[in-house]
This record gives sequence, C-alpha cells and structure tokens, in this order.
Amino acid sequence: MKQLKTELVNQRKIAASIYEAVLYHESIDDQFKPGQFVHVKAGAGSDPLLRRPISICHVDPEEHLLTMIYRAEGKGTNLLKNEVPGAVIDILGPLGNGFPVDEVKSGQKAVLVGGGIGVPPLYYLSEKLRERGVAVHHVNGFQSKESVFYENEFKELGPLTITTADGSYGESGFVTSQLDLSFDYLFACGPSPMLQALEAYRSKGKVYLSLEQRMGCGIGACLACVCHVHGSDLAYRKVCSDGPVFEAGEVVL
Amino acid sequence: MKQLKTELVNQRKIAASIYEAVLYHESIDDQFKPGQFVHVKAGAGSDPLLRRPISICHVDPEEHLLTMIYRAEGKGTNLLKNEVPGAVIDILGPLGNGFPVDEVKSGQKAVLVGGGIGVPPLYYLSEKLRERGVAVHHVNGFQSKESVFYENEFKELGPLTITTADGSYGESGFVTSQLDLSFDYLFACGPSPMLQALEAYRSKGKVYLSLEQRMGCGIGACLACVCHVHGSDLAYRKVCSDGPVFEAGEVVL
Amino acid sequence: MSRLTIELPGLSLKNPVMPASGCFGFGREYSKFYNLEKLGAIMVKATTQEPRFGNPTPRVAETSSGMLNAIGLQNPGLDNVLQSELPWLSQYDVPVIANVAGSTIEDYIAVSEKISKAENVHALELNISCPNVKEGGLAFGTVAETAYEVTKEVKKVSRVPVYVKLSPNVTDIVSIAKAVEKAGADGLTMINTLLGMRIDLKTGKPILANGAGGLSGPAIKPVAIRMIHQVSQEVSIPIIGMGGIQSAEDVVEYFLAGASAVAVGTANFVDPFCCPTIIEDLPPLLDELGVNHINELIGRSWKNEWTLQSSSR
Amino acid sequence: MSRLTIELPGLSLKNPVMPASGCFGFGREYSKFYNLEKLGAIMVKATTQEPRFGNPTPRVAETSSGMLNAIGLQNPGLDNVLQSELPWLSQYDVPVIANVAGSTIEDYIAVSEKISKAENVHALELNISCPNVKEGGLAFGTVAETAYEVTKEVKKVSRVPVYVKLSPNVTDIVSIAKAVEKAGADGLTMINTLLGMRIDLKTGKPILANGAGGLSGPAIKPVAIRMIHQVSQEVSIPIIGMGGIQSAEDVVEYFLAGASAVAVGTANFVDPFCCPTIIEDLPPLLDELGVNHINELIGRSWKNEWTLQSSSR
Ligand SMILES: Cc1cc2nc3c(=O)[nH]c(=O)nc-3n(C[C@H](O)[C@H](O)[C@H](O)COP(=O)(O)OP(=O)(O)OC[C@H]3O[C@@H](n4cnc5c(N)ncnc54)[C@H](O)[C@@H]3O)c2cc1C
Ligand SMILES: Cc1cc2nc3c(=O)[nH]c(=O)nc-3n(C[C@H](O)[C@H](O)[C@H](O)COP(=O)(O)OP(=O)(O)OC[C@H]3O[C@@H](n4cnc5c(N)ncnc54)[C@H](O)[C@@H]3O)c2cc1C
Ligand SMILES: Cc1cc2nc3c(=O)[nH]c(=O)nc-3n(C[C@H](O)[C@H](O)[C@H](O)COP(=O)(O)O)c2cc1C
Ligand SMILES: Cc1cc2nc3c(=O)[nH]c(=O)nc-3n(C[C@H](O)[C@H](O)[C@H](O)COP(=O)(O)O)c2cc1C
Ligand code: FES
Ligand code: FES
Repeated sequence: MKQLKTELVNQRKIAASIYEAVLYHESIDDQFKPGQFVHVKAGAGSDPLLRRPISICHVDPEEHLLTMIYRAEGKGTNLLKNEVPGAVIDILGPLGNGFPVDEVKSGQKAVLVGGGIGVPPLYYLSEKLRERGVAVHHVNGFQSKESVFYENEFKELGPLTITTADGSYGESGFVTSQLDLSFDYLFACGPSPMLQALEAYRSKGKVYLSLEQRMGCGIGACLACVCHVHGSDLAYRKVCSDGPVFEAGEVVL
Repeated sequence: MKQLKTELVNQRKIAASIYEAVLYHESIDDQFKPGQFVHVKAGAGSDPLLRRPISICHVDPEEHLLTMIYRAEGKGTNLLKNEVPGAVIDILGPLGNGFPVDEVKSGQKAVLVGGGIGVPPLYYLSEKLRERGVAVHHVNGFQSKESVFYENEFKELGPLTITTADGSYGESGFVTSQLDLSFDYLFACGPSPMLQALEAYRSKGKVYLSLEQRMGCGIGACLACVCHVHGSDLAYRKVCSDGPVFEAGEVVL
Repeated sequence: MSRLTIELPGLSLKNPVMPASGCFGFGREYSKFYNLEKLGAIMVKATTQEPRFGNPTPRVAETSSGMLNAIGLQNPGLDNVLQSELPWLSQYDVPVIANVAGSTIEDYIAVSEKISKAENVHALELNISCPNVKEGGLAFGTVAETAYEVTKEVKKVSRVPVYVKLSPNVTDIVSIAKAVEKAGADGLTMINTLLGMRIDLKTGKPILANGAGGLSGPAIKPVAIRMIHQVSQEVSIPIIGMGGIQSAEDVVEYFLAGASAVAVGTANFVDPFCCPTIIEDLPPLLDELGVNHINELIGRSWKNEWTLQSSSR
Repeated sequence: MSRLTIELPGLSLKNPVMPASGCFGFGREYSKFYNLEKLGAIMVKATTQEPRFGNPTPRVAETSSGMLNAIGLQNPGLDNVLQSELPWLSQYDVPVIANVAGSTIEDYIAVSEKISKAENVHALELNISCPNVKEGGLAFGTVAETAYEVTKEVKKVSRVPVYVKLSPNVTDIVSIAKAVEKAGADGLTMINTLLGMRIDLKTGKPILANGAGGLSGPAIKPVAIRMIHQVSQEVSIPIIGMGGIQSAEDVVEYFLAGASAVAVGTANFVDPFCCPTIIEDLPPLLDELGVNHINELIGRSWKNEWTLQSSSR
C-alpha cells in the first residue's frame, strides 16, 4: 500500500455517467492485482472528506498506468469527472485482497459475472486469467443500452453476453437469467441482490464474490465495513482488508 | 454585479508568494472600475466556503480580460494558485465603490500609495488617471526585495518610489517616509497602520483610502464588514458596499 | 409550481424556501439580483427595541465547510424597522417573518407586540438562541423554563402566529421543544448556530473580536437533521428547518427528517442566487424521486416503512 | 525534537500527537505504514468487558468536511485485548492510553481495574460520551452527577491516571468538566463526536443503519476549540484536545485554546501518514511563530495579552 500522487493522463466518458480515467505514477506496477481497489481523493480541501474506493480495471506495468472506470454519481465522483489531464489525483493502493487468479489452472473454465459498475474489475481479472490459459466467458448486466460499456474490450478476451434490465440492448433481464453454463470458477462483482442470487451457484463450482460496503479508512482500522461470518454472532470480516473478494458462503451478504 | 464563471487564461508567479491571474469572460468590460473588487470562489465543494475579496488590478474591456494579483497565504488563495489555464473561476463582481476617478481633473497631481498586497488596485487607478491627463506619482512599499512586483509596469505610468521594510531594495523603511510631496489627491491602499498614518495628510489635499475587512456576503447584507463613522456610536458604513474606498476622516480606521 | 405550496400557521407559502434571518438583511441588497416574490417567505434580520451597533470587527471567520459569525444583532431598532424597512418590503407580495430578539422578557414582549401589527408581518420568529449577545438570547433558549416563559408571554401579545427558534447548544433539545409547544408556540424554527471559535495563529487570539461566535453552513447540517428528526417525532407543531442548506437535495433531506419548510442562510453569501436556484431545482428533483407534492416528504424518514425508490448499483 | 516533549499525568510524551481512540484500532494496520514509536502515544479502540460486534452496516456516512460513524464499540472484549492486542503493541516503545467503555458503572470499574494493570497502559480514557450505544455511554457524559460518580469509582481502582472523555452534546460543558475534576480525574480528553444524522434521498431513510451517529472531522473543530477555550480556563487538569485535526497548524490552534496534547482521529482515514507528517511539520512551524517549546503555547489565547507576531498585510 502506498499513497501516490498520480497524474491524470486521460479521461473520457464511455457511457451514460460512466467515465474511464487513466492514471500515471512510476510506482504503478503489477503489484496492483485484479479485484483490488484504490482509494481515491476527490477535490482539494476537506469537502468531500473521505476517499472513494474504485476498483482497478487495468494496469500497464511497463508504462506505469492504471485504468479505472467509475460512475459519476455523488459529490466526489462528480468532482473527479471534471479533472483535466495534468491534474494530480491522490490515491492509496493497492488495497484489499483480490480474486485468487493463481488458483485457476490453464484449461479450466471461468465465468465472470458483472453488474453495472461492478463490471470494471472483471476486465482486469479476465486479462490475467487469459494470460494463464483459462477459458473465460463474460456475462455483464446493465440498466439499459446507454449504460453499456467496454463491449468490444471484453469480446477480445472471450465470449460476452450482455443483459439489460429494460431490454434495450442484448438479452433482456438480469445476468442470472443467462447463467446456464458449466464452469470451474465463477467470479462476480455487482449489486447485493445479484451476489445473493449467485450464492446458489456454489453447487456448480467455486464461486468468488466481490463485495461493496461504505468505508472509512479502507485499510482495516475503523471497522466501518464489516460483515458477519456465517454461523457466528461475533466473527466478522472487513470488506476493505479481508475482502473485497470472498468465497461464496464465507460471509453473510 | 454579476456572477461570472470566468476562464483562467493565464497565471504566473510575479514575486515571493505573489501571483498574477488573468480571467476571461465576455461580460468583463469597463463597468469594472478601479478600487472595486471581485469576490472569488476558490476550489469546488464547500471547503473553503466563503469567497475571497480580490481587487481589480487591470481590465481589458476589448478582450474582456480582468487581471488580479494576490498573495497565496491561506487555504483559498493556495488553492487558487494551483489552478491551471482552462480552469473555471467563479467570481462575483464588480463589487463596492471604487476611487473617485472622475473627480480628479486633468493637470492635477495625484500620489498613489500602496502597501504590499494593497498595491494592485492602484495600478488600474493609475492607468485611468493617466487617461484623464492627471500627473501620477507612485510610492509602493513592500516587506523586502523578494516581494516587490510590477516595478516596470508602474514606472511606465509615472515616477515610482519603492520602499522595503528591511531595506533590501529601494528606499529603506515605510512608505510614509517618502511622502514629502505636494498633491491634489492622495489615494492609498494597504495595511491599517499605513492608512492610519496617512490620515494626517488630509491637511495637504484630498485623501481617499481603501479599507480591508473580513467579509461574509460582500454585497451589504450580512453586516460582517462594518466600520464606525466618526462622531457617532451607531452610524456605520459597510466596507463591502459603501466602500472599500472612503474619504479619509469619514470612518474610524 | 403548486407542487411546492405549503400551509403553515400564518403562512401560505408558494414554495417552502426562504432566506434565514440575519443572512438577507431586510431584503434590499438581494432585491437587486432577483425578484423577491420568487421566495416562499423572508425571514428578516433580528429586531431589538433599541438600535444596536453590534460587536466589534472582525465579526466573521471561516471554518471547514462553515463560518463563524458574531454580528451581535446589529439592527436599526424597532421604530426604524416599522417605519422604513417593513414598508419598503411591502412592495413585494411575499410574507415576512419578523425575527425578534432581546435581553429581557419585557424586550421580547414589547417588540413582538408592535412588530406583529405590521401589515406584511405574517409570523414572528422568537430568537431565543442567539449566541452572540452577552446579556440574554442564548440563555433563554437553553433552559426549558425560560423558553416556556418567554413564549407564553409573547403569545399573549402577538397578533400573528409565533415560531420559536431553538438553539442546538443543548443537551436535550426535545425537552425545550416540548416546553415551547406547551407554551403555545405555533411552530419551531431550528437550528440556530452552534457555538464555536477559531484562533489566529499569528496573533494567538481568537479571530472574532467577540471571541466565540455562531457556526453555520454545511458543516452543521447533520446536527440540524438529527435534531429535526428527533423533535418532529415528539411535537405536533410544524418545523422550519435550517442549517447548511445549499441545494434542492438538501431541502428534500430536511423534509424527510421532519421539516415542513426550510430557510437558507450562509449559502446566500456564497451564491446570491441560491434561493431562486433551489426553488427551480425542486420540481425536477421531485420527479426523479417520484413524488407529486413536496409535503408528501415531511417526516418520511420516520413516519413509516415506505421507500422512495430502491437504490440500484 | 525536545521542543515537542510534554509531561502529563502518567504520560511522558516525546511529542504531543497521538491517534484518537477508534480511529487507529490497536495500531496493527498503521504499523505497516510507519514505525509507531514516532507517535507521542496511542489511544486504542474502546474496550468493553464482553466482546461486541457493534451496529449493523452502513456504519459511516460522509458529511461536508466531516463524517458520521455508528460503529457501536465493536471490540474483541477485555480478555482478548489483555491477552493479544496490548501484548502485541508492547513491542513498541510508546505509551498506550486505554479507552474504556461500558453500559453500567460496574462495567467501567471492572474494565478499568484490569486494563490499568497492563504493563504498557500508561493512562485510561473513560469514554462516557459515546453516542452510538443505546444503553449508557452518552448518558454518563451528559449529566454532571453520573459523570462524577463513574469517575470517582474508576479512580478508586485504576493503577494509572484517569482521563475522562467529554461529550460536546451538552448545554454546559464546564459544569461537567468541573464535576469530573472534583471526582479526581487526572485529565480531560475532548471532544467526542457531535450527534448527527444524514438521510438517503433514494431510500428516504437514514444512511446509517443505526439512524444517528457521531460527527467527526474538520467540521467540528470550531466547536472543540470553543469548548477547550472555555474549559481550560475553569479547570486545572490538563486537556488532550481532538476534533478535526489535520495539520500542524491545527495542533497549534488547539494549544492556543488550552490543550496540552492532541489526538488525531478522522484524518487518519484520509491520509494514513498524517500523524507522523504533523509531528514533522511542528518544529518548523514553531520556528515561524518564534516559539521555542510547544508548551509555551498552552492556553495563550486567554492567558495573557502577549502577541505571537503582528500580522502584516
Ligand atoms: C471495493 C469497492 C470497489 C468499487 N469499485 C467501483 C468502481 O470500480 N467503479 C465505480 O463507479 N464504483 C465503484 N465502487 C463504488 C464507489 O465506491 C461509489 O460509487 C463511490 O464511493 C460513490 O462516491 P460519490 O462521490 O459518487 O457519492 P457520494 O454520495 O458523494 O458518497 C458519499 C460517501 O458514501 C460512500 N459511498 C456511496 N456509495 C457507495 C457505494 N456504492 N459503495 C461504497 N461506498 C459508497 C462514498 O465512498 C462516500 O464516502 C466500489 C466500491 C467498493 C467498496
Ligand atoms: C476589498 C478587498 C480587496 C482586497 N484585494 C486584495 C488583492 O488584490 N490581493 C490580495 O492578495 N489580497 C486582497 N485582499 C485581501 C484578501 O481578501 C485576503 O488575503 C484573502 O481573502 C485571504 O484568503 P486566504 O484563502 O489566503 O486566507 P484564509 O486564512 O484561508 O482566509 C480565511 C477567511 O478570512 C478572510 N481573510 C483572511 N485574510 C483577510 C484579509 N486580509 N482581508 C479580508 N479577508 C481576509 C478570507 O477572505 C476568508 O474568508 C483584499 C481584501 C479586501 C477586503
Ligand atoms: C451572519 C449571520 C447572521 C445571523 N443573524 C441572525 C439573526 O439576527 N437572528 C437569528 O435568529 N439568526 C441569525 N443567524 C442564524 C441563521 O438564521 C441560521 O439559523 C443559521 O445561520 C443556520 O443556517 P445556515 O447554515 O443556512 O446559515 C445568523 C447567521 C449568520 C451566518
Ligand atoms: C470511526 C470512529 C470510531 C470511533 N470510536 C471511538 C471509540 O471507540 N472510543 C472513543 O472514545 N471515541 C471514538 N471515536 C471518537 C474519536 O476518538 C474522536 O473523539 C472524534 O472522532 C473527534 O476527532 P476527529 O475529528 O479527529 O475524528 C471514534 C471516531 C470515529 C470517527
Ligand atoms: S473501511 Fe475501515 S475497516 Fe474497512
Ligand atoms: S460583507 Fe456582508 S455586509 Fe459587507
């Protein structure tokens, strides 16, 4: 974990309210793993105060570039989207424990399921799985046509099914309607109801879910982001430092 | 008075901690008068919260440009100095009542006395007096050599005496040590002790002083910036809207 | 814009947004920027029996997302307000809420009786919570008994409904709110400023000449929301909420907490056009939230279990 | 760095900067970023007799220049703290201040007695002001009599000096400070968080699962400065100040107000290196202000009429 004053190299809008930002810092390298996140400070001054957790979407270790994709929603992300190339973006990272890439073997089959703004970390994961010779199938769900992003990027890595809740693009409905696939591993990131629905797929293979939680510190000190461990009133995990990726069945969603 | 989202065209450091910023907005014209000020919002978000009053140092009505000079001291001005060309700077202005330029007649003699960051409005004043054919003499006082700015700019408008408190440049000591001059008008802007010392020159001619006060609204509504009127417990003037320029003897310094 | 109308004791508001007392003078300055009739109402600067110069300067200091003020109730006094300020304001068709301050109960009674007779004064706001006057003000607002007393006496003489402005600088705001309700208050306005201080590193002394001052602005909004959430569940008189409001979103948050109207103070200094802007932004925001009339939002955070719209990732 | 040393009851501090309770766990996480021995002391997370899971999530919400938290005193319980956390921390040569919480006086006594015997615990901080537990906590801190009572009982059993953490959610903080001083407290720590709330527009409900929570961060600094300015003039025990500290300048402001040491809470979340950075920034700042030793600054805002340095335009 380092505090890096990165340089914003490039920023563009890639879908409705969705922005892709590329950051440069000489310390950015392959220590930044799929499923980990960076904690981003938006704006100078103390309003907004807290950092924003944003997943790592892609890393170029040679050029020391990190790509993140975010939805401009509230105060912090709306400030971020107004930053211009050359601006200094203060990030902490890499934080958390990512997906267990090393566990998956060449030739195995992985399904990657993303919902909305949960899609970005799966891009980096897919890249790394492909490097290992894993067959990757993607199922990405969005609200509507306007919010779809990275369609071509994912297609280059493996088959892609897109669903939209309003049926305006790809298959109509939720990602879970498109999951009659066999797999060795299922990796998912998205809204809680989606993750809850995916817990059932544990019977079919190994399932890893990336969770979201409101955070204070992002490094495990403040206990803002805890979740219960199944079968105990007191045992807990911290999403920021024990997760955000957990094996399905470990923690209560 | 208008709220303008200006564009920062250019910004440069011109002395120790002193910055010159040039703003563009199509509404900037000669309605912006010498001695008036603009109320500048620094940073996005609500920290810092209040606007900063900064004097108008020069206006180019054809190009719709406004120049201001400020010292990066606290939270707001230090944010401002980090803005890069292209940034949007939100200002309110023009505010307040400036120097009575129209009162001074061609051929009359004016002395302009500036102290530190009180110097900038006198540049614009001097330009306007020159246009009217007034003979202008400048006396600008600074802390030390490193903080001197606009020496050549002032010299082009008329004789200039520079004083520094530590004697590292120009005459040693305060501006008041360099005022054995005759004048019809004396205009001054600078720290309170300087203005208090200049009140005595009322015997020699007309004296107008530009005051400073911590402000809330900047438009006369909140009563943050009041000063007493001589000879009354209750009568008052608002520095923001009745001033910042007052004739010496009107208000209690 | 009938989606924004609100009926409160003495006040038929075309919209629930009004400038807060002390942050808008008597309206003269802001009338140069927009038509004051756009406002739901106007809460004018505190009026005392005699003219007051107020505290020495500096009277304001900035804090993170807030500001301190110690104006000290500067105002031209009751007679001048009645003869000059209120008649000037009467050219606008907008209800005025007169803010009444004093050092003794007698002061409050005297000012309230006379000012409540002014034609365009539709309600009084009893400022029993000003932190910036040594003699009284705050003390009235921090003790339930005196708050009760002054409210009751003023109710006897006022020709118009009486709103009482509560101080947040108390251990138990609910007990004070209940006391003034029992005394006959028609409504509450809350919150006044939190007591705060800043010290100048260079001089080693407080920035404000007065020492301490009142903290306002976005910094105090969560305290106000919490107090309104508490109080609105315990009283049955309406609340006009204030503290850090800057946007239509903030207004909705106040309504959800339990306010029936809102006032905007410090934000006027940052953006003189903020009140009309907020008023314009409300209808589209109601659309987004799927709400027909703003009054459906009042107290929804505690009233029942309905949900405006489920949040989606 | 001897310009920064401070002697307080039980605490010989190499510098006056320590992390605030609950914002630093038991130090494990931050020990990965820097050597904990750089710190003046460490205020560890509240310890209760039994382990606690705390409140449901969401437990934090952001506000302008602040944040709300309702962690609910999650901690592994006294036994685990004694057997695991404190021994782990003892590898660092840094004094520990143990934060003690409970629901009854008996809880406070039991935890205080045992935890004060731990070798590296140099002082206790009685958390009688936590806003996030229903049963007690805050109530102890808002009534002078109970604050007196709990302090007195704990003093009887504690092997180390006792600091009492004051709640800002009170009408009269001076009376509470005096009560705990009279009960034998060796020092005060102030302030704990202000009670606040934020409501989610989309759901219409409070963002925090707990409803209300404690407001911390720069937003509350002016309230803390005001309270320390008041209290330090009325008691003769030292004060460890906290609330919104982010920089060396903030530390000096606290000293001028009357604090003898400071704690940094929320700022650790924004910048995990903020404590060592502040400590490094202090000596040059003292130079700028023409001050030899930081203890010369304590209470200077009210102690006498000297001026640090005249401000120049
Ligand atoms: C591990 C992790 C990875 C994430 N990766 C991404 C990503 O790659 N792209 C992306 O767009 N979003 C991602 N999110 C969600 C993202 O953090 C929030 O959308 C963002 O913090 C909202 O900030 P804001 O300024 O828009 O909203 P505001 O409403 O201003 O936020 C206020 C506060 O609430 C917190 N908050 C609000 N919504 C969320 C949320 N959904 N999850 C956690 N905290 C929240 C903010 O961090 C902040 O502290 C991730 C969240 C987590 C926990
Ligand atoms: C009419 C007028 C014209 C001015 N013109 C200029 C100018 O041309 N160039 C320039 O450098 N400065 C000028 N000043 C002073 C300038 O406003 C302050 O230096 C500036 O506000 C400080 O802001 P900050 O962010 O650096 O300091 P901070 O300490 O962060 O400011 C905190 C608060 O205090 C106020 N404040 C602090 N110092 C002063 C001060 N000296 N006067 C008024 N308010 C203050 C700020 O406006 C802000 O509200 C002028 C002041 C006035 C009243
Ligand atoms: C400069 C200033 C002057 C104020 N004067 C008064 C006043 O005269 N009477 C009063 O009841 N409240 C007064 N207040 C308090 C406001 O009406 C309001 O309650 C408070 O500022 C919180 O709202 P805000 O955060 O929107 O400013 C004043 C506030 C400010 C900032
Ligand atoms: C997440 C969080 C947890 C806290 N937990 C405790 C606690 O366990 N015990 C305690 O006495 N104070 C606790 N506090 C209060 C802090 O110690 C401190 O008094 C307060 O946050 C003000 O300081 P700050 O503005 O620097 O954060 C907590 C604060 C935060 C933000
Ligand atoms: S965010 Fe602080 S422990 Fe996870
Ligand atoms: S700054 Fe508000 S009246 Fe002058």
